[in-house]
Amino acid sequence: MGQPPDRRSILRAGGALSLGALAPPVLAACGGPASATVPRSDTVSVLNKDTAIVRNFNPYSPSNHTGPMGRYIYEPPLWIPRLDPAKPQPWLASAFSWSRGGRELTLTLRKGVRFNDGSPLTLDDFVHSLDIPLKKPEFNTAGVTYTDVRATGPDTVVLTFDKPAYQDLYALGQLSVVSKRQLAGHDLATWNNPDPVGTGPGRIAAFTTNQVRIRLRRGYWGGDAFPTRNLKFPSASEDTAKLLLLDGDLDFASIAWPSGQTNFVDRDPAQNLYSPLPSGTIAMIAFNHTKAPWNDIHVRRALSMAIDRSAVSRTVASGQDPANLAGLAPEVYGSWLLPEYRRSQPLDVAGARRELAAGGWQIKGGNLVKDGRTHTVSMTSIADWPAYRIMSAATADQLRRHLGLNVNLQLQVGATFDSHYNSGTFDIQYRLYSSGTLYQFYNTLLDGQGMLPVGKIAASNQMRWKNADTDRLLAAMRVTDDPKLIASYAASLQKIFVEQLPVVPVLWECIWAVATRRYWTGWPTNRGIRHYFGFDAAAPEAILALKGLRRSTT
Amino acid sequence: MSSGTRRRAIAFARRLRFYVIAAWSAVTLNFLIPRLMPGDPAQAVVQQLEVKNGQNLPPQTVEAIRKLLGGVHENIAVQYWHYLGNLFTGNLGISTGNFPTRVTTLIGTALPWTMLLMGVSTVLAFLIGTGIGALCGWRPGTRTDSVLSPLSTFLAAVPYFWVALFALWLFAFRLGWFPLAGGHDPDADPSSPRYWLSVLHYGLLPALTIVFSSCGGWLLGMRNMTLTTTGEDFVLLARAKGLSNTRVLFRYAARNAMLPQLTGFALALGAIIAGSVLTETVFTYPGVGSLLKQAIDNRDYPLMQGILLFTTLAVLVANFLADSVYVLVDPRTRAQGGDAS
Amino acid sequence: MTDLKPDTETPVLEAVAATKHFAAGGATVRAVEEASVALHRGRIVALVGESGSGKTTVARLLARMYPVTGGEIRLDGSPVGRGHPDREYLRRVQLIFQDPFASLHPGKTVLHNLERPLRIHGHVRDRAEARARAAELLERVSLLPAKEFLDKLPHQLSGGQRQRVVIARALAVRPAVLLGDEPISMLDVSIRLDMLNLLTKLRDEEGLALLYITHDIASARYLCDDVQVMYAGQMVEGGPKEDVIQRPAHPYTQLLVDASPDPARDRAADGTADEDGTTLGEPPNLADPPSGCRFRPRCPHAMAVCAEAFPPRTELGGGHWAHCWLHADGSGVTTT
Amino acid sequence: MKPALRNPKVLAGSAIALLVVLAALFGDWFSVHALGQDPHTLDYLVINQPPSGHHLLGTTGSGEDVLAQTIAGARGSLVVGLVSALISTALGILFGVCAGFFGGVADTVLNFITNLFIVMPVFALTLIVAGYLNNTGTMTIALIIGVFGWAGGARSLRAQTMSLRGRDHVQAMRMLGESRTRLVFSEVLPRLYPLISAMFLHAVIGGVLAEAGLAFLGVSSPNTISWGTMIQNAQNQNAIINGLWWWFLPPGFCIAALGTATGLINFGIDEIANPRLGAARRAAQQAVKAA
Repeated sequence: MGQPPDRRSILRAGGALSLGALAPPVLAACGGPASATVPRSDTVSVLNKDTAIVRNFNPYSPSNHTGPMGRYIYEPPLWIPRLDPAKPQPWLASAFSWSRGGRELTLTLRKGVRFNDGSPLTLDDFVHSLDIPLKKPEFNTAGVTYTDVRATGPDTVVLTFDKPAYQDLYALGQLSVVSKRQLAGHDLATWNNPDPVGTGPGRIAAFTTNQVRIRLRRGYWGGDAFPTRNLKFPSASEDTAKLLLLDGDLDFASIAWPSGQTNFVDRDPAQNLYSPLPSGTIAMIAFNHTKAPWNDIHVRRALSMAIDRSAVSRTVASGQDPANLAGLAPEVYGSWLLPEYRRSQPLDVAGARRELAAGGWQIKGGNLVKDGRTHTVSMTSIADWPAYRIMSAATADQLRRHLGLNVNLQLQVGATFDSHYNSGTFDIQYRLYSSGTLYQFYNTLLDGQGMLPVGKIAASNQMRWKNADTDRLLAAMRVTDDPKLIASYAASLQKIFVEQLPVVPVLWECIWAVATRRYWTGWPTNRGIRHYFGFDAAAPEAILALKGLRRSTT
Repeated sequence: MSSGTRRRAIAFARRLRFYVIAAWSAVTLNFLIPRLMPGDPAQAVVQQLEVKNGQNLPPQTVEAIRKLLGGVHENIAVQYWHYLGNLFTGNLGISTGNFPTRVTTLIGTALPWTMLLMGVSTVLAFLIGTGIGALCGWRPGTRTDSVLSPLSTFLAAVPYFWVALFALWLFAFRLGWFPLAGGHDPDADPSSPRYWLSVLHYGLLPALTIVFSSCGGWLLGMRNMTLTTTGEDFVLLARAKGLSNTRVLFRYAARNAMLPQLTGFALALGAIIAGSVLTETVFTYPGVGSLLKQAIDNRDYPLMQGILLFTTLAVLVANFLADSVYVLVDPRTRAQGGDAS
Repeated sequence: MTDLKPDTETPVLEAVAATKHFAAGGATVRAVEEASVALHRGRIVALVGESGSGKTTVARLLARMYPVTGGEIRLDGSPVGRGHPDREYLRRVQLIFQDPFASLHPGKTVLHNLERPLRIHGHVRDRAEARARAAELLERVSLLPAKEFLDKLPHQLSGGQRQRVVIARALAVRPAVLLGDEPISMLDVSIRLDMLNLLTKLRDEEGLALLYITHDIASARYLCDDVQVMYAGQMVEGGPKEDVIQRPAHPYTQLLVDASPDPARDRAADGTADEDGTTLGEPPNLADPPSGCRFRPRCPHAMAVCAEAFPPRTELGGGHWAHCWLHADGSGVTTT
Repeated sequence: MKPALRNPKVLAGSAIALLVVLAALFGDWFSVHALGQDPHTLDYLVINQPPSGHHLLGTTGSGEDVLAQTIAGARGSLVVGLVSALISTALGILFGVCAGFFGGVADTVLNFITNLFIVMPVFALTLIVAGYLNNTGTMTIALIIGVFGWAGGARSLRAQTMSLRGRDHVQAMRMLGESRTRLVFSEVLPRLYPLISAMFLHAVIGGVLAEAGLAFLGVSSPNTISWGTMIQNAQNQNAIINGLWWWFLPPGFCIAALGTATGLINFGIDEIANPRLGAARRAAQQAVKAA
């Protein structure tokens, strides 16, 4: 099993074999610009998971495959820290403040910021960037909710909202600030923006379909304290990335590697690192609340109690531990989480049977029966990710073992799976869920206002949860910035979540960090993570994480 | 012979007519397929982004993406008219998976890689397979023939990608003789010889797997054709006349057996793009096959449509050329005029 | 279209100025031009010509395997349609193919081959009857003992036996006309005479009308009552056999008779002269035939007028006629 | 049939094919009762186990028994192969024999459609249509493979039918008053059986391979076990890189074995039908020639 230990030396020998004696003279011959190639030891090499990338740096493209490198070019007005998304931080806006009861937001433009083409970031650029999603709603890929943008001073902009929008700052962490001059005359619906101009520290140094090099410039507003000026982003599939990591061609990748401990870390424990990072995402059972028996709290509770979460957790990679009752990851929502909900739901078969009995349910022939009506249990899960296949099967198996419930598990490819979710044409689904701030977490999942009937494609509350208390709490939370009030609403929402179980949280989902310390140290791990890195990070996080790296001394 | 020329011209015109109608049918089919199929590119993009970010998107973002990539709501006839107009101006639309990149740009970037890898290996497989096949068919039952022919049957039945994966595991992963993925050394400067050497190095393993898997088919085809041809009177006659074996083989038997092989070759050349999906997926090669795979994964309908159209037209053109050569070369077609449709 | 036939009764089957053009790859092959032939009860007409002269096409036109391009086919004096023949027509007219090896399904027994026509035309009701009738048919074509042959497969039979089966199969329909397309040419020389005698028997005993197509003047002379000669799709001469063979009026007939190894005339100098006519020269390309008389390029007597028009029919007396400008002048009947 | 079974190639091929058919028919029963393994059970406590006494071919990354899965995969693969082959052969006969026999306008239209499908990039089309249809079931995939895969066979059949139609024995039966339908079924089709059976066998393995290819590219029915989905799962869960050869090798070998079996049977039939070379093969080549 695994790789032979001498693989690297063989690889080198193979390379020498195939390129033969030609290679050295060739290298010598083309000294000039080609040899400007930066040595590997002076480059931070980060995986880009897209295998075929296109020179497309259009910041409004919902689907550009430029992956992590875009983070070093475009920057947002605000930084929404992944580990505390409810506390937005200044970024290109050096300050922000609410007025008119949350209907107006004043942003102060940071001074002394220059684009990577040398021109200064002006208020005009800033207003233009904020205005694009209003002028062209189809480019509102950041999801902003304000209705007006207005410059009110030499360095201040006021955003106007229809409703109190204290909870809508998240979008300002997704918006890219662009150069008005560079965008002028281009149709954003057809323009690739191959040489992007942004306020970030990076500039495209070389582009091929399977690798992008970024050069960090001097004079970046956030300071020059980078460990190196050279970044490269090789594109590779996850499988290939593992080999590149073993060969030391990659420093960092954000990929799941179920056998990473034995196949990677154990091979060189001093240098190699494989760590799950908390992400605030849960793997859960989602119910269709328009359908019996899922609209019965007793059934949902019984299901939740009959699952031995630690058994399910053992089937997947380490780090995917049992989720707590509130579904709120402590690393992300720690300050809101009520202490009594920190624990996970233990296996309680007797309790589950009591719940079923309380609801008048019986299990006959593997199906749920009440008042002479038989309900089969069919659960769908996503076929695209192997881990979900295993997790959902293990969860179904738990229900069979402990309740004698036959769960008919069907796998669906992602698009089908999601489209059933969105239109509410499912029974129960085993899926992942995660969304921004605590408010967004509950709002996207449970907001009953404007709930769409089954058959319509919904972008939120796809489970069709209708609960007056939930709606009232979410509405109240939207219109206040009083921390005490918000905390009390959050507590009430958690209580509803735990007691009414609109979903059954099962496990935490993780972001995986695989890194080698051969050239650089200071990678984010689950012990002492400060900033995310790589594919999953927002621009400020990526830049800060890069600054946190140190040259390896080994 | 003026009547011969005329007849040939008529045969030519008939073929041309077939290919024009075929091209129109392909173009129309290409227009209809996505419109008959269920699917929502916006949904696909949303899902892709959610996976990438590990987060559900805010409803406003989802709305924006729907607006950006959502379907056209014109009358289907109007759509068809626009579609044809766009085709004539070389506009295949904008990829939703790589918004806002033009489909033509994407195909244009990927095409040279596919042509290089698949073209070279198809030609190699054809030459090797046909050569060995002619020898096997000429002397059926010899040791070479009795080993190679059943082996080819076996090889034709092994899933190609399985062989390729195995080769990748053995030669690239275990032995490290070849790179694992890609089309060239990413650190090499495209103008340097080192770059071109790396192109060779990166392309070698995929090319070898294609040659390995596909030359069996050529071998069997040529073997059987040669076998059939050598039984025909003119070859027996040539042998009876005492012509040397090699002369008979190359001047008479192989030459006549080649004609169907050549048609097959034209079909194979035309099918290069379609056939590249598996190879390029296994080797993460930056060609049209990978692009098609990516398009399917992303439900990138304009890109799928563009590649399908391009592929079909490539096959049509290859076949038309092969047919045209055929009309000129084959005495039978010349005599009868043949019918292409 | 008047006929000076010795027999004035209406022909059973008749082709009147039948023309057939085939389209092939943009060209038109003029296979048969205004050919007429009449078949009478109890008479055998031989249609003689080299390969590619159109005789097989004439037979197939008569069998209505394909429609005429011009002219018409008449059954019992009335014109027939252009479509595929109905069963009524097929019951009257049967065609025997040249190759007995190919005209029997290799996987079907003799009985099956005979049973199908009997059933199709409602001549039998059950299997037992079919078997009995099939045996009778085999006896009629002298395939004895008939019972033994019924269950054989074609490949167990010799060529002569197969051709007898083929004839028996045609007879099963109870036709009035048999069209034999070179029925003996693929057979061994030793049994050809038997077959000719069989055909004679069918004419004499059953009063069948027979068209006998051949390239072999000798067998025509042996078998038939009348002879018609075709060249390159055109009828060039016809009449009672002795008149035509002894006193050929058309240069082509002369050539044909001269080349034929005829023991009666003791001129078998070149016994190898065969159907491909190595001694007769090359037939013309029917996709681009010579104007006027198509024999013109090979004719030793060719004149200017020969290129202008096809010669009209000249009656030479006693039912003997020819299409040749040499004789057209003599008769004084000239039409263009 | 007797001479066919005396041919060693046919014998070997039939034996393998029979084994696959038996696995498809009784595999589930065999796995559960003889091996004590249910191919659908995910025993998540024994993941990625190499072959052992309990799991003869080891387990997958989801804890499924590889041997039981391989046996179950026979059904999934064979069903796709057979259904797609039935569809494509039926369409091939319909288009090829009708065009070849009836000629005229029917031939012009049918042959045009046939030629159109021949020059279409079939695999890409199959892939794209299957891709559009998202969560495709096994039958849909078989249907798509069959619907896009008939044209080559139709072309051979048309050529062969045209040649048969012109044969004297067919013409002779026609001259006897035999109806055209009966001519097709009793004179023409029986003589096409060697070609049709060769086509069918070829289509079966073609369908199995196409299904495997589609599965590898991620277009498959995620709830069905077939050799294709086994390879896809193995690939998805990095079986190769992790050295899990027991998971990855068996399904590929099975496909190859089935393919070789059909190849051997075809070879044998050829040898019997025509000592020099099978009529079917020749017809196929003439069809190519005629193009």
